[in-house]
Amino acid sequence: MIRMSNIQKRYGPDFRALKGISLHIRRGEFVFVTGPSGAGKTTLLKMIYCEQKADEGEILVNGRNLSRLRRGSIPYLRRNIGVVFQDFKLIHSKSVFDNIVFALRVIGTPRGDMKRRAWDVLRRVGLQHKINSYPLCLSGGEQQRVAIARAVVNDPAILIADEPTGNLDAAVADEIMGLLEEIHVRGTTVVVATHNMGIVRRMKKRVIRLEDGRCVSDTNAPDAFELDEGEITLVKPSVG
Amino acid sequence: MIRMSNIQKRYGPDFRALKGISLHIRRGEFVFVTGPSGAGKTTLLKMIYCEQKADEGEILVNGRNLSRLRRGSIPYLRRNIGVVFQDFKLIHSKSVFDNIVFALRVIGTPRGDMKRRAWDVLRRVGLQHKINSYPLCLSGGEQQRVAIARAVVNDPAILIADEPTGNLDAAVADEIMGLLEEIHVRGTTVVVATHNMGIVRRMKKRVIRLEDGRCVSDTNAPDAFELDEGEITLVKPSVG
Amino acid sequence: MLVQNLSYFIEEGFRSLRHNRFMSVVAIVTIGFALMIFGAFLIVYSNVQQITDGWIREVEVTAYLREGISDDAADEIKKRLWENREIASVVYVSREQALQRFTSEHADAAYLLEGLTENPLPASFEIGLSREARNREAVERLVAKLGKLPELEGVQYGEEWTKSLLTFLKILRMLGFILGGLLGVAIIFIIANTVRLTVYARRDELAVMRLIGATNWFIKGPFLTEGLLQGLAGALLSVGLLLGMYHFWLPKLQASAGIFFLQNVPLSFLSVEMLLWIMAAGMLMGFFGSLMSVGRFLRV
Amino acid sequence: MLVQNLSYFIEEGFRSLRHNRFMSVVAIVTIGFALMIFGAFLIVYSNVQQITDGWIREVEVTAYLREGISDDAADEIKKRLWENREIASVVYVSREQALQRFTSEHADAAYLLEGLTENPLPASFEIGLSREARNREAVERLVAKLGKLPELEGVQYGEEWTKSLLTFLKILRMLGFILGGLLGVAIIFIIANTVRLTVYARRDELAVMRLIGATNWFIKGPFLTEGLLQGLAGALLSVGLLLGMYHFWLPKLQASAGIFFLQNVPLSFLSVEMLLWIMAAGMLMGFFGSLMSVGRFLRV
Ligand SMILES: Nc1ncnc2c1ncn2[C@@H]1O[C@H](COP(=O)(O)OP(=O)(O)OP(=O)(O)O)[C@@H](O)[C@H]1O
Ligand SMILES: Nc1ncnc2c1ncn2[C@@H]1O[C@H](COP(=O)(O)OP(=O)(O)OP(=O)(O)O)[C@@H](O)[C@H]1O
Ligand SMILES: [Mg+2]
Ligand SMILES: [Mg+2]
Repeated sequence: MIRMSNIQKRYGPDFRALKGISLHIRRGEFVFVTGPSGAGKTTLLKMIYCEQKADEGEILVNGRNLSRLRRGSIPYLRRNIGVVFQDFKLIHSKSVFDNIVFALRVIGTPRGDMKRRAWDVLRRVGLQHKINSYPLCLSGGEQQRVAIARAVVNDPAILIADEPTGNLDAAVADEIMGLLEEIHVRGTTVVVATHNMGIVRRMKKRVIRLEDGRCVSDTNAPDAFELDEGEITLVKPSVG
Repeated sequence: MIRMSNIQKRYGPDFRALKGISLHIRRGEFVFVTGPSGAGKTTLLKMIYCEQKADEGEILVNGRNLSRLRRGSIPYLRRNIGVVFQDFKLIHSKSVFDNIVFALRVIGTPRGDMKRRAWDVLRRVGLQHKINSYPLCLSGGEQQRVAIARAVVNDPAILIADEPTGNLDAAVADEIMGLLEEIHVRGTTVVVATHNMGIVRRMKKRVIRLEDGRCVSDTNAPDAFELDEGEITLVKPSVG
Repeated sequence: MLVQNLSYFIEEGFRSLRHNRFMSVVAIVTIGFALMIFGAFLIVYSNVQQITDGWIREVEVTAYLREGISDDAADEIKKRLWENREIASVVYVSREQALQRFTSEHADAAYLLEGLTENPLPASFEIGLSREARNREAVERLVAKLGKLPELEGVQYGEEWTKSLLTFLKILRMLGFILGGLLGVAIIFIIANTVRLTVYARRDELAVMRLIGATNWFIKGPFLTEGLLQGLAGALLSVGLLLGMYHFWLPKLQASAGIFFLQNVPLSFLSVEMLLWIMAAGMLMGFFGSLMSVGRFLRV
Repeated sequence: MLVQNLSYFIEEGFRSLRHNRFMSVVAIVTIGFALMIFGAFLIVYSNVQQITDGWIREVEVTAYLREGISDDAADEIKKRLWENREIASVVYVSREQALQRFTSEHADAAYLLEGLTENPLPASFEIGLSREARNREAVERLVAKLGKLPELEGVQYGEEWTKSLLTFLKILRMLGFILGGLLGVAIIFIIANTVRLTVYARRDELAVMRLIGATNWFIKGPFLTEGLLQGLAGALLSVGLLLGMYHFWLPKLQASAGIFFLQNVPLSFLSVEMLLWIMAAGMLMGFFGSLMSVGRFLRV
């Protein structure tokens, strides 16, 4: 589904954010991307939905070579990719409902369907009561959940979530991860960048670790991380 | 330092975000505010630096009654309060350095001092190499650290941090908490809203827990939280 | 699908206007004032045109015949004159008729002619101009053409003041053209730029929409309708302002005789056609202002 | 402290102009075109004024005396006339002088007078106007005043065309005033609104600054210098445009004789004083546009 080979990304003349990343994420996989602040996680994700172009190397997404993609085709690529942006990127002048609906409108959903699906997804993230609010009138966590709802509402083939639980308490975060898991089970390829090692450990998925623009580990064994981050934690299955 | 009595806050006619909050935070205290998403943490903090006015009840900050504060005096109140906003609120058209310097300029720091202090604080949050970047060219975690640097640069009497580690990995988060602790030791009153129970437990400070606009607990015993959040965690002192 | 999108564009354009009220009002007022200037200019221009056209209509060309040309020969010339498109009427005034006219027009000075032995007045053609020729250029062209005929001794149009007036009107007309042209260009820029600034204020949203997978035209749609609506609203405002001033302010101004004693000069308003043109112009400029601007922020 | 702030305001104003390049350019172009319109209008207005003033200067008032007033009595009247501020010179033309002049001016028509038994011409005063009175209103006022003197039979100013011209010029002047006034108001709005939109585009930053504890005037400072600079840059642009057109485009336009054969009409440019006024106006409007706007976003 997503294949990168030796991706290099420069910001400015002498700063390299990605220093030769090669990886392969198969259709239907669920992958975490972790690493310290500034490691290049967001940059890596931006490559996938073409917000940034690689300076070197090739990316194939859903069979398309992104470096050869015409600008006009980018929107059609993005329609298959739901993105939860790290800074949410909600449209401030639209209500929560209209934000969600916009993502549906973009793909040409019929009017009747739009309403039903928007309601549905907002109920899933626990925000049905905020449907007519504007993003700036929501708490940080609520905004984040709207961003998540918008990303998943049109059943994308790929779901990218950049730090989707940074503003959520553990209980809601678990619910959200449950939602992602469910979408994953329905066949969506999911890529989640996060710092929340608790979640990473509990989910027991493939983990790609970036450090300073390089891929330092790529493993399916969550046990490998038990001793990092200067904190020892005993994990039990979620009760909620 | 901060005293609230029976604070009520309405958003719109039929939504109450705070339902009678009374609390007292003494000079030099270090307090965590926790609670689920949408509980009213941010709203509570906004009261302190006067971004929102209470509909009922009284707030005294540093001896001043905020409900009687003239609009023209608000800036002078805020100069004693450093705030790390949940959404950072960096000035996008200014470089990292200018963002920090702006906070110093506001209080009339002499030119020479400004430079030194800005450098100093950026080094503390590990961003000296990003000094000339613009906020939109920073990673989420880097932006968050700039926001923290800006809040602490002018040694405020009160430091308010709203989810200051939501975009930081555990290692950097610990460093930041160390920084806050250090500022606290120098005499600053610190109020931190966070979802990160790991940090709350490790810091062993007073914790105020909000739920649905009400203060449901206020305690100095971190053990009381060991069983909440649907996760059992054994806490050891930080190694880093 | 197309219908759904179109109705979305229109709905959304209106919604956005309402949502960004401060900005909309500021933009519409700017556009309104810009178009008002143009409208006011057109009113002034067309009124000056009208007044001077009245005068020009009175201009009559008199062509004096050389001495010794018989009435028959004159008839021949008259026919030739008639062939000019600019000429609507030709009246032959013989020497005798000229003398008669002089004596009857200057009855009180009749004694001046009492002692005359010979008729000093030449024969002439009084030439009326056709509707199309009632302007400065055509008159001058005709006069120049007539001046070349050997049978004619001299061509005179109106009195001396007519010449000065015609020159002056030419200058005035040229200046009007220049001013009008500059105004037009400036107003296109002003309106387009105003719309650009309103788009600029929302550049972030444009980028977000593109990141969500909206095609450029889908993003542009509502902005185009919004630009169009702003232009239309501005045009309506300008027409309202002009009408208001024309009906309420101008009469008062004319009545305050102390400054301008012009109570009796009727100034006409813009024609309905012109008003429709102004609307169309406002809408077009708003539309294209948006069009040029939105693309700029869709480079993500 | 004050000096430090002031230098910060200025530095910051410049920095912001540079940083928000698209917006600055759009705003400056808008302001430039708005002021250009005004400048062009002033040029047209002052040139028309100049041309017509030349004509007015030639206006001479002739007052005819009633029959039977002796030369001595006329001398008395002359002295009284002299007392009018509007009158710069009075020349008495007796009946004999009038006749002499007529015969010499109309030498070819001398035979007209050959048989005369009596001099038909009246005596008159030829009245030259003082500099201040060389305008339409003063002339009409003077004529009205003279008309009331019983010793005078009739007052005539210039020839017939002068009257038409004066009326026309009055209308033109009034229309110019109206247009100029509207232009002025509209341009103030346009410039202020443009600056408002540039502030609006950065409303978020204003709120942030206030949340950090900046006082309102400290936040406003850089925006005010920026508005001022935008206004100044716009004014410079407008002057540049006007000068450019005046020197490069107007000659070409005048040379393309086909349309307007006006090669020889010299049009003067704006005076240096006027140019300075335009600069000042641009700066002021930019400044106040900012001032009115920034406050709106400081309600946090
Ligand atoms: N648009 C940009 N221009 C210049 N530098 C950039 C830009 N975006 C990111 N960077 C830099 O690239 C590096 C990697 O950024 P990235 O956002 O990928 O980090 P990240 O792993 O997502 O970090 P975080 O966990 O803090 O979000 C950072 O040092 C950042 O400053
Ligand atoms: N400006 C506003 N207008 C209307 N409602 C608001 C506004 N700000 C916050 N709210 C509502 O008030 C409630 C409390 O918001 P607040 O931001 O205080 O929550 P929070 O505890 O900070 O949550 P989080 O952890 O998600 O940041 C939320 O339900 C939110 O939707
Ligand atoms: Mg990131
Ligand atoms: Mg919050």
